[in-house]
Amino acid sequence: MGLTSEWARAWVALSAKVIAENRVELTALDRPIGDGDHGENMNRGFTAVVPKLDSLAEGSAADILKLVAMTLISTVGGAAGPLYGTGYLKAAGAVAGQDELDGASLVAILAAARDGIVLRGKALVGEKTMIDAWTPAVDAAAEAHAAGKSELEILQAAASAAEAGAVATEPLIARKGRASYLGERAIGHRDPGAQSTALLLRAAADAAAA
Amino acid sequence: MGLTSEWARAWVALSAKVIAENRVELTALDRPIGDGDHGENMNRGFTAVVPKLDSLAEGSAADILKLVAMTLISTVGGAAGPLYGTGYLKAAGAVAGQDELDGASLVAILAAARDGIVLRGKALVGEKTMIDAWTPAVDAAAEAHAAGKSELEILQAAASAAEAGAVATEPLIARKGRASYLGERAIGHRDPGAQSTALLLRAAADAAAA
Amino acid sequence: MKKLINDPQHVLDEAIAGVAAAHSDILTVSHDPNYIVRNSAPVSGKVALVSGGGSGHEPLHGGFVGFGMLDAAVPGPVFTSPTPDPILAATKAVDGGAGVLHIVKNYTGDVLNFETAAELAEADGITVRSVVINDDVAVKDSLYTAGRRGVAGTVLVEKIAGAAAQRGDDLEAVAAVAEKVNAQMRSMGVALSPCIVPHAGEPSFELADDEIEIGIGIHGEPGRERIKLEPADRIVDRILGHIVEDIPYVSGDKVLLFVNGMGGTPLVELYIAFRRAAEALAGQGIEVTRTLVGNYVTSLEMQGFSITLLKLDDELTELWDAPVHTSALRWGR
Amino acid sequence: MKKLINDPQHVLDEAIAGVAAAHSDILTVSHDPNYIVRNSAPVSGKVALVSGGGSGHEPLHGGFVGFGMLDAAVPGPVFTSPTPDPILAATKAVDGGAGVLHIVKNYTGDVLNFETAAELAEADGITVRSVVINDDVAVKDSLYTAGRRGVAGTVLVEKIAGAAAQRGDDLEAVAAVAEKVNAQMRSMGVALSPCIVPHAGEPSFELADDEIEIGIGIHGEPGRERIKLEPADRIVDRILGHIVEDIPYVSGDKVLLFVNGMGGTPLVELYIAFRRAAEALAGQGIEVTRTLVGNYVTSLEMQGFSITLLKLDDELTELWDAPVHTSALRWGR
Ligand SMILES: Nc1ncnc2c1ncn2[C@@H]1O[C@H](COP(=O)(O)OP(=O)(O)O)[C@@H](O)[C@H]1O
Ligand SMILES: Nc1ncnc2c1ncn2[C@@H]1O[C@H](COP(=O)(O)OP(=O)(O)O)[C@@H](O)[C@H]1O
Ligand SMILES: [Mg+2]
Ligand SMILES: [Mg+2]
Ligand SMILES: [Mg+2]
Ligand SMILES: [Mg+2]
Repeated sequence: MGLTSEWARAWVALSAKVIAENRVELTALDRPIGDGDHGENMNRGFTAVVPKLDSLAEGSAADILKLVAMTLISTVGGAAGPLYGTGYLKAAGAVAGQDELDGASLVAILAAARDGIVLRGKALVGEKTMIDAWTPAVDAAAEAHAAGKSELEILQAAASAAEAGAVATEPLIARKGRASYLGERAIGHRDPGAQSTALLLRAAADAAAA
Repeated sequence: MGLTSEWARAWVALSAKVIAENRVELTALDRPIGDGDHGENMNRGFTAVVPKLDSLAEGSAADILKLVAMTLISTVGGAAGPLYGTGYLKAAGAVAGQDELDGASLVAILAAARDGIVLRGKALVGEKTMIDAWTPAVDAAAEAHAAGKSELEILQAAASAAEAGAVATEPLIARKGRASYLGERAIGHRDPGAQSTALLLRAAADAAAA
Repeated sequence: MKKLINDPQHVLDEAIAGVAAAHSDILTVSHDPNYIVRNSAPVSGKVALVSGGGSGHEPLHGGFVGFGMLDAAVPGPVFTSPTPDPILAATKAVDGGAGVLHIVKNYTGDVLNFETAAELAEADGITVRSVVINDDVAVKDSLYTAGRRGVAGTVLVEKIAGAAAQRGDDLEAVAAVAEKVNAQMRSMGVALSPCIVPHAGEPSFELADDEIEIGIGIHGEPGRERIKLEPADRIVDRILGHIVEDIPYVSGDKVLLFVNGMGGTPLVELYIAFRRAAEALAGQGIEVTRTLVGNYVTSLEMQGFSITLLKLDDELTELWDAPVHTSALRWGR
Repeated sequence: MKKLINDPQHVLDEAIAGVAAAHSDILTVSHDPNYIVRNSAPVSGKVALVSGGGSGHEPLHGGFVGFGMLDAAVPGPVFTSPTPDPILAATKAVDGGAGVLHIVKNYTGDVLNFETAAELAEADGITVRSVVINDDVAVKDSLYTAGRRGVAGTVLVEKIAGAAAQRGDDLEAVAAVAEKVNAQMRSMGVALSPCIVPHAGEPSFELADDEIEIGIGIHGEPGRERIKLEPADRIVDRILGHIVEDIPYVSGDKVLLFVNGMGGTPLVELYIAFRRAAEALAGQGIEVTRTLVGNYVTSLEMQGFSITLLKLDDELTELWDAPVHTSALRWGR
């Protein structure tokens, strides 16, 4: 049996929690190679999501993801707002009408989110953006699904790959976003958007485990 | 035998030297209770005096003092410029036409300078200004002269009294100049103008001793 | 960090309330969503200009709302681009039927949020054109970056395109003049001290007592390189050199020379820099025919400055000289 | 201390050279002696206005030279009043036969040097009247001090008296209107950080990270008291209270509210303060009918601000609204 909209709900609630907990850290990551606001931006968005989610009594996973998308678009601002917003919007579209999410649905969610972000932001892997967390996560999820793993295992594989991907942004020179202005001076710093992606995908796995 | 114009010349040269040497200290005194420029102001003035004095080949003591007056008025600015300028101008007037300066002349120079500064600045003794150095100096000089002391001794008495007067400004509340804005917070700080007066009058004595 | 604020979360709301109180003769402020429109908006039949971006650059953009310049400004939180909602609301509020020009500084966040707003406005039947400002020569190799940033030159685009719209040019023509200004101008900035974002509470970068940062943006981002403090004239020569050789500007060109303060540098120092820049340009046969000096595109309390050159022709000169009535730039009425 | 300067000794010379390069359409700069005159000076038959004082307060005074405001500005070295020579030279340069008004901020140095210059000008057959500006309520007990200082309100006197002269009032009338403005205005300032005089190289006072200085002057002098940092609204209430009760301003009064930056405080913060001041005045029934917000009378890079209230009547309002064309204040032409 797959995951339900309850998982989507739990994921979002947990996301709001980990973003709040990591607000200062995300902003600190954004300071040396950005403009020092990523934690504030993400936290403003997820703080706005929580009460809206509470007032959405019923709703499919797609409804919940769409609510997150619209709220992030209209509250986060900066680069991360439209990028994550588009990601969640495309993710919602990928599972529209599904009451139950199986492994294939989860891979579809992740891939659609990633593709939406690429569509808007045009970032390639290795350009030191959140895509460097998303793409390994999509690949790992697809691989786990192909290997017949459970929904929980698929999400855990994605989360671990995103975390590794975030760490792996450290030696990179940025080619997109504010960090790209720094040239070689970006080397040695982790990309804040990749880090927030890793946090969000770990929350997805934890929501499935609970 | 009294002092000559050579003394006046030496006094001015020595004044320029001690002001330059104490520029930083005078400015530092002006910082807590003023605007931190007294050393700069005085040094700008005396630096301008030196070449003018050099090109004044001949000239009585009165000529030299007048030259100092005009140069200070036109280069020092701030409160100190017009005050010292008027002081030197009146001092010059007090000994106009005198080739030799005896004890009475020296007392007249000091008294005329002090009176000129009071005329312009309206400061009373005890108001924490340069007058708190000038007035004791005038009194000490007059007393020394009355006691039949030499020109050198008269100037030394004036210098010592000015120095004591400058120190004695420290516990005072200011009633004139910028320091007056500070009320009780001026207590504990020596008045920069009183200190520059003490330096100038010590230079007068040293010039007579040389 | 000491700031003249109440709660860091309320900086934007309270500041625009102050703008409303101070300039009610020129503009009206909308709260939630936050935007600023000129009192006469929408001006029927006139192309409307909307700009915006993170706050902390004041007077940009709200200070340039008014006759002959912007119809609306959309301020985001400090250094964070606004979301599409207020951009859309402002766009709707000022559309006078002749279309709306979005003037967007080239940062991923600004570009994406304005893009979304423009799509939504188009869906509502409003014609929107966008011009993306990228005057910063500090970011060299645009192929491998998000492209040159939009910095102080933005104010020149807003003024000149605003004059074109005010005289009745249509949307294509106003967009074309904005693109022309953008193409003919280059900027570069230097920081002597960093700035502190209110909610962050710490400086965006640290500079030692004898260091300056060359090629900074306007968001407290670190710059292209860090060097030892130099005399003002050398700093000016250094950044002016990069600017002049970029387009390049050549002998015989007429230019507008704009020395912009980053917020914390006293005007007296900006004039020292202006003097040197004017001197250096004259030495190269580049004629300064229009000037602007002051704090127009700032980075909170950062100490530093930028230089912008705009190559002028008769059309741009005339549009620059045209009357403007905003709180931060005003002449001719 | 980092400053965008070359040699500290050349700050004034280089800055006014920059002023000349930037504003040659408005003014002409004389070097040695240093002064700035409007291009049309002397205007025959018009009362001429001359102001001046130490540098470091830019745009005061050079930024206010031009049509409808000052005929000449005489800048001294940083924070040091000019000597009589340049004041005299400027006075002679602008006298159009109708006499000259000296606008002098109340500091011993400024008063004495202007006094000397006025005597010398009178000796040359020029009629000079002087008005001494003393709007600062921070200095309470004027019997036991050099009297209240002249601070930010100076710009209001220069604007309004300038308009009176421009419309053709005679010297007595222009002096009277200047005195009236001075009598009807009060100011008070706060510093969040000190400033650093270029040649001194150290701050004029030290403030801990959580301290502010209330009642500062405009020369980096320490103020009336030092308190813990408070939210902007409380600081505004505190100083506005001293100002309002001083004259006092009462319910029904119409006022010009002027929030002036000390140089290093970003505009966004000045608007937060403006908002609160406007709110507080409205609460007391005092009507704000004219406004000014920005860095007009500064103390180098000091962070802080001052508030000035001027009680308006129809005459002063009309003179305030009259056209002015200077580099720092311009409207109506
Ligand atoms: N073109 C892009 N494609 C994908 N991600 C991007 C792109 N540009 C920026 N990002 C991501 O956005 C993050 C910054 O987000 P945030 O700080 O909230 O916005 P801003 O840069 O506008 O302040 C970066 O760390 C990066 O991961
Ligand atoms: N009214 C006055 N009478 C006598 N001396 C005065 C008066 N006002 C100021 N002074 C003297 O001037 C000194 C300050 O000189 P200076 O710093 O050069 O000028 P400013 O105060 O204009 O910066 C004070 O220390 C004080 O001794
Ligand atoms: Mg950021
Ligand atoms: Mg002083
Ligand atoms: Mg941002
Ligand atoms: Mg001084």
